Amino acid sequence: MLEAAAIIVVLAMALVLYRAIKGPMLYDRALAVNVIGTKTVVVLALIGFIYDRPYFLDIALVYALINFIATIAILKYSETGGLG
Amino acid sequence: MVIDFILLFFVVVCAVASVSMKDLLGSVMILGAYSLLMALLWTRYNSVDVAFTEAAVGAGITTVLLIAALSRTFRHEEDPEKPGQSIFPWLTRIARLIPLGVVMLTGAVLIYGTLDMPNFSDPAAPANLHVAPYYIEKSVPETGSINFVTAILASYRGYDTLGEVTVIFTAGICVLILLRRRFHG
Amino acid sequence: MIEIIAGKYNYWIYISLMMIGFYAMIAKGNLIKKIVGLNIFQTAVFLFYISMAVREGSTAPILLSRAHGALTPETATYTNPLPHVLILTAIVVGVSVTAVALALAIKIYRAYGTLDEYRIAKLEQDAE
Amino acid sequence: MEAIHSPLPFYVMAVSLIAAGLIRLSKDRPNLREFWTIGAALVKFSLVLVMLRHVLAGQTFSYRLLTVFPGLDIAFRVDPLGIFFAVTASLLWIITSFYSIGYVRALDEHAQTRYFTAFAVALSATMGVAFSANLFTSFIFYEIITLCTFPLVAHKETPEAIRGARLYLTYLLGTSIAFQLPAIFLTYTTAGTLDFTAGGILAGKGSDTLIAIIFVLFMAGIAKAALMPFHSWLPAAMVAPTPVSALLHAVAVVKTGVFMILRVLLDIFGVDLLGDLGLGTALAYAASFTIVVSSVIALRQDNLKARLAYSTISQLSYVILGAALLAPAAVTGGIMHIVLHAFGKITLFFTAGAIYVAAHKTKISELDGIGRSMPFTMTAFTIGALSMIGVPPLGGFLSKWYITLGAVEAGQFPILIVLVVSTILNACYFLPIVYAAFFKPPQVAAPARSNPGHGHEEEPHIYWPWKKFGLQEAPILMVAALTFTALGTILLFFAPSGFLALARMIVGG
Amino acid sequence: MSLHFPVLVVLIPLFGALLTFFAGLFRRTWAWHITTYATLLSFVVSLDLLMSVRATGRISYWLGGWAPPWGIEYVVDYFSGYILVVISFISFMIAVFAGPYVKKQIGPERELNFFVLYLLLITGLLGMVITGDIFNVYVFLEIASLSGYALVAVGKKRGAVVASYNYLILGTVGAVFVLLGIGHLYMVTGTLNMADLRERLPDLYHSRVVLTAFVFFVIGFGLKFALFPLHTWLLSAHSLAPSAVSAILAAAVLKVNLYALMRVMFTVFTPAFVYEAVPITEIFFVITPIAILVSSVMALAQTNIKRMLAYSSIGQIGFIVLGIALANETALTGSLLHMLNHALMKGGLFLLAGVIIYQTDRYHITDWKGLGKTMPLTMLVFTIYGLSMVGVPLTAGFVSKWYLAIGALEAGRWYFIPVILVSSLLTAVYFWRIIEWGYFHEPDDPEDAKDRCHVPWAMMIPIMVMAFLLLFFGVAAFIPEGPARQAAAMLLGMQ
Amino acid sequence: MAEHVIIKTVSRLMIPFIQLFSLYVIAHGELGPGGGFQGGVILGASFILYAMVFGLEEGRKRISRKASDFFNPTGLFIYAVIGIFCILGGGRYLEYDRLPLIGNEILASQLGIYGIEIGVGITVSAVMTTLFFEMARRDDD
Repeated sequence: MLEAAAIIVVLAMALVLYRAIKGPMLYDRALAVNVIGTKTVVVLALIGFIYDRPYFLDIALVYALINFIATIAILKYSETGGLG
Repeated sequence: MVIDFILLFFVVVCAVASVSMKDLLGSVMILGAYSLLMALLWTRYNSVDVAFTEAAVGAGITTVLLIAALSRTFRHEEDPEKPGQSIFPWLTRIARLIPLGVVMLTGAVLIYGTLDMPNFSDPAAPANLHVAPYYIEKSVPETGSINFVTAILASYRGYDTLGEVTVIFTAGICVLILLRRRFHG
Repeated sequence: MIEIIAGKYNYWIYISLMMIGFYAMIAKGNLIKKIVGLNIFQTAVFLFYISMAVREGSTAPILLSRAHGALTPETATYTNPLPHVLILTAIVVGVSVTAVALALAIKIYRAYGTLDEYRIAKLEQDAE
Repeated sequence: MEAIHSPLPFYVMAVSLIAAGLIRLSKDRPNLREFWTIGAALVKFSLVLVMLRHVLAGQTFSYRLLTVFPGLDIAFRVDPLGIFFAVTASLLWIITSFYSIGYVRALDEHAQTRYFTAFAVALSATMGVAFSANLFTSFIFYEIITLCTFPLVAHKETPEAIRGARLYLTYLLGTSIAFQLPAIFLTYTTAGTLDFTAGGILAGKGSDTLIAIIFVLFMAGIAKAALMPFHSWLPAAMVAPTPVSALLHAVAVVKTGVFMILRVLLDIFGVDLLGDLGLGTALAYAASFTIVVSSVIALRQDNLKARLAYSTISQLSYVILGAALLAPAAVTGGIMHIVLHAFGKITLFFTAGAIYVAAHKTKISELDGIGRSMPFTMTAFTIGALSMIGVPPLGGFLSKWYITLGAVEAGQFPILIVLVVSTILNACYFLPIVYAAFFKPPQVAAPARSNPGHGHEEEPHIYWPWKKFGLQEAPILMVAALTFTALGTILLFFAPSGFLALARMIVGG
Repeated sequence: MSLHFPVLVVLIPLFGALLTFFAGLFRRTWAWHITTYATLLSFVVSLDLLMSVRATGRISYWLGGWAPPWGIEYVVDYFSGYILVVISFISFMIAVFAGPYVKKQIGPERELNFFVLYLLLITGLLGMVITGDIFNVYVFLEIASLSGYALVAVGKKRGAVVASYNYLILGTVGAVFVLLGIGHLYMVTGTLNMADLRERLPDLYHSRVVLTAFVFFVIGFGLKFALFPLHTWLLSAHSLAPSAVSAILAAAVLKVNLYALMRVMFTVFTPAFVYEAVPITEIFFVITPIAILVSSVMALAQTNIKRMLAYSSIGQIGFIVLGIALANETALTGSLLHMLNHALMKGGLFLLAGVIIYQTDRYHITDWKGLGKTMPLTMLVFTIYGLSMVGVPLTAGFVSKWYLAIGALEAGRWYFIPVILVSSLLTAVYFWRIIEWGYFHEPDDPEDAKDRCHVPWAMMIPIMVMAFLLLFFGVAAFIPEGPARQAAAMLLGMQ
Repeated sequence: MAEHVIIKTVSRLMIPFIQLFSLYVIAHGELGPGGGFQGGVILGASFILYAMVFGLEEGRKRISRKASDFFNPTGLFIYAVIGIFCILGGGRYLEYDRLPLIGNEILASQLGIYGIEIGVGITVSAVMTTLFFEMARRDDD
């Protein structure tokens, strides 16, 4: 059951992945990559449940954090042309 | 199992897209996604510590650093300029093929080597038999760490880790000597 | 034949990733693109190591619980931790190399105003 | 033969090396510097004489300086052949030193310190070759000679001099690295040793082909012997100042070449081995070819020094010819030719230098009637030339006589024809000069090209007395030197016993 | 304490680097002194290690107290002891030189980080040499490589950065190939310890995985030490780096990577495998003569001194590899001696080039007119180095070539002798050219070079010491020959 | 990004938690995934986030150049010195069991591991911060 859910989420990733590659605009890509990140968090959580290892939630947390930072970096660069 | 296949497929797609994209920012972003997916894959393969690191480093720090570099250089890949009108155009054309040849050759060697490898996820693979079981059996009594990876990293092969930290420190100094202009003190 | 392909599917993927990255490293003219290729190239090797450690029906190399026989854990239960350790080190090395390469790229751009290999070579030739 | 372990040969070699250092240090005090040169020459010669006495008494000296690695030593040994060469070279060094001082002071040459330093080092290395106990040691000193004579050849630093010097270096260094070193190497791997041993070390080791290859490599590698086709460096080296040509390119350097060839023939291959393989005959014909061809070329040279150079090439091959005939008399003749040619040719070069210093003439066509203004010089020239031709009672006759005897002994009658032809050719290129100098009227055309600032009136530090006799001779130091060697040439005919005794010892084993 | 010498030899430069950095926060001028003392200490320790190896045999040090193959092991044997001494000595010499050089040529604001990186480079190199664990090689390889890249990039000309970038890309390819090789070996043996690998591998020599691993080791390290067709990065990197860096790159970094390959070839694999099971020697027999000859000819065509030296390095590496391929004790001894000699010669030559550039700022040998008069000592020393490069007897260069030639003959491959000779001749030509420019041409402006500045003794002394050693080892060749022969015998399994 | 109030507020709220989390990761290395390196990266990332959101100038006020420079080698130093202590305690280099003044071998070993994890964390976070600050800096600074 959980496995099926995981597969579906991963499959859904294909849609955003298409957007991420195709573009055409920067914001399409930024959003798509961000969505990939969030989906990854979900899949991680699911895998953690499947394997019955709670540690996976730690990783999911890191993903969420890092995804946030990366997105900020992308947006800041696209808006101001720099990171400083 | 199915998830693995899909993820592997995605990873390859991301790699191709990231390499072939003209917009460098897009390329970097896809590279970030590539790292995330790779980390996901590694979680599937039970290597939680590596996935943890790859998520933090590959998807996070590397992306930020790449963007930082982009912000100080140029966002788009320039069109490959024709390197002058050669007298022998076919020669330049062949020269262009050399990298492809090298890559193919490397791939061929790898494939040749892989043919004799134990199958993927084979429990009897020699890699898992000789040294590894010792760590799993002994790390808790000998080091007190229940995370075997940490036990090896910090204790059995602690010296490698010292080297690893030295590498990081070296990288820091390298960037300082390259980019910093004014110095205090 | 089928057996070989199916039995080692992971290795084929890592080989193709490596070839993609390697190609970008040596064939692409843009210096940042080379670094992107370098990352893919390195990650491919990491995938190789991680795949090597996988053992059917095993779990992450963290002791399930202390009660579970703290002194002699069942070795087949856990994935081989050694390649993980090696790759942790290798990832750190990878990010270090990337950082230095990026710093160099920044310096090159500052000196030449371009990141294209052929243009830089041409500028160097003109300068001689 | 009794062997004495003594560092004496090393000291003989080192004397001029130390002198070179002292010369370098006293570069600001010309007189002191010249004192070192003369002093070293005298000390060296007396040390050589000391050893000569022992050698004549049937003793040899040996001394091992150091071992580079097992099997490769730097070692000295004094045997009759070595002392023979050493006596010749060290005796002539004394004379040349005086002559050099006259020459460089008269012309007010630049870089005199470098000149004398290099000269002293060259002499050290020559002694080193003479006293080497094995091929490795002799090779090292052989190379040192090449390197330290380069500054002497390039002395003038004109583009022409540099070009000549570069050619010189290319030939000598090139052949020795390309041919001699492999030959030594192959000898080492074949025979397992490099020590000079009477009777040879290669006999019975290795196949005939291998030995023939080694032989060819040696002959090509010792380019200092100027065997054709490796002779072009010698005319090129004539850009050097004349004393250099006189001592080095008539005595030290070229004789080092033929000396090495003798060493290799006698002590590496051995007479028997060469005879068995027919290599001696082949070498004899190669030498004959060189003798005739270079004589013909010499005929066509108008530059005096170039003519002398080609004559040298031809005469060197006499030594090789003598040795290559393998008959005892011929070998004796060849060895004797080392000293006899040395005296004759150095006289000729001295006169050429004297003419240059006194009259600034280098071309033969300008020498008409010069015998009147420079009677001493030209008389010496005549003596030297006649000795070269082989007219008794001059030294040159002796060696030719022995070689002829040897040729008959060896049954090589074609060689006799070569000797006759060569003698005629020698006469053809020397006698016209003598004739022109004494019997043609002096040229009225432009007086000698005088180098500005080099007029002898302004030369305070050299004794130049000829003016008052209405002569235009070179400084007295130079004339004295050339007179001395000319007399030596005559003397050697009448009293060759010391050298002949040594030569007999060498041949006798 | 001497029990811990194996690890201390690596830790001393590491602590030196840290100390330099901390001290630099307060006083920058200490950097050079700390560097010099650290490398000196490291040299002394490695000398002691070599002595004790010769006295007692192989030394094994278990890091963390864990027995191999579970822990990491440091191994000092004849081979690593010998190379340790060579590397630490060269690094000490260059450290002494670097002080005044860096101050003027690199600038005081980068001085501190320069020395930190230099010490880290030495740490990496020594770590690579002494370790007995194959993955540990990779880690220290990367420390050395990273610091090497950055050190190249501090060169004065802007091209240095590009050279460094290309070096980085190809160097990383090499390092990743090495990592792949390690992975392949681990996959079939399950161990990373070299001694353990040596025991477990013979059963697997038929395996394609092992063969692939071997190929990747050769190519990976080959990229790092500029094996002939993989040498492209070397030319610009070595010629555009600051001279002190060029010196350490040519003298130490190339050698250590070559050492690593030899260690893998001879102590992880066995000579039997290397010489019989794989056609590697045949490949070397083809590429090394080409490398030697082509690089000599190319060196002849250069007028930039450092580029010329860089080309010559490729040929000299060819000599060393040739000795490995010849597969007998004499030739291998020659190779090992040539590693020492080339380290001394090329290190010294780059330093000399540094001195001349320091003084006159001239890179082209055609501009070196009359240096024999304006810088007599420098030119004299240069002549000694040139003679040794040519291989004139009584210099160290002769000894190693002699051994290689005898080795070639012992192996029945006499046709390498002409190769060695021709390259010596070409070397003679391109060095003689410089000596002639220096001694037999008048300087354009005699006062020109004298006026600029005075070369400090700290720069001249290392060069003179190394020149002296070249002469000394030329006449007393038995001193380095002893350890080298023992090492060669050990590698070939005779001891 | 002066006017992006949401981002600023969110960041200001999140950064302490990120840092806390990073400390958890460093300390938790023996028990679960993570360790000095990962924790260090996250700690570094929190500084990077701060600098990105509030500007480099502002970031440098919080983490001065001198401080980050000082911490670059500090972690490595701690790590290496722990090894030396092991030698002083009579063991091999990095043999934590022999850490002096502790007595209990397992405890010593665990403390040793903690010590080096902290060292790794310090160096990694400092270097990551340095890398970002040096790379993101404008050329005209």
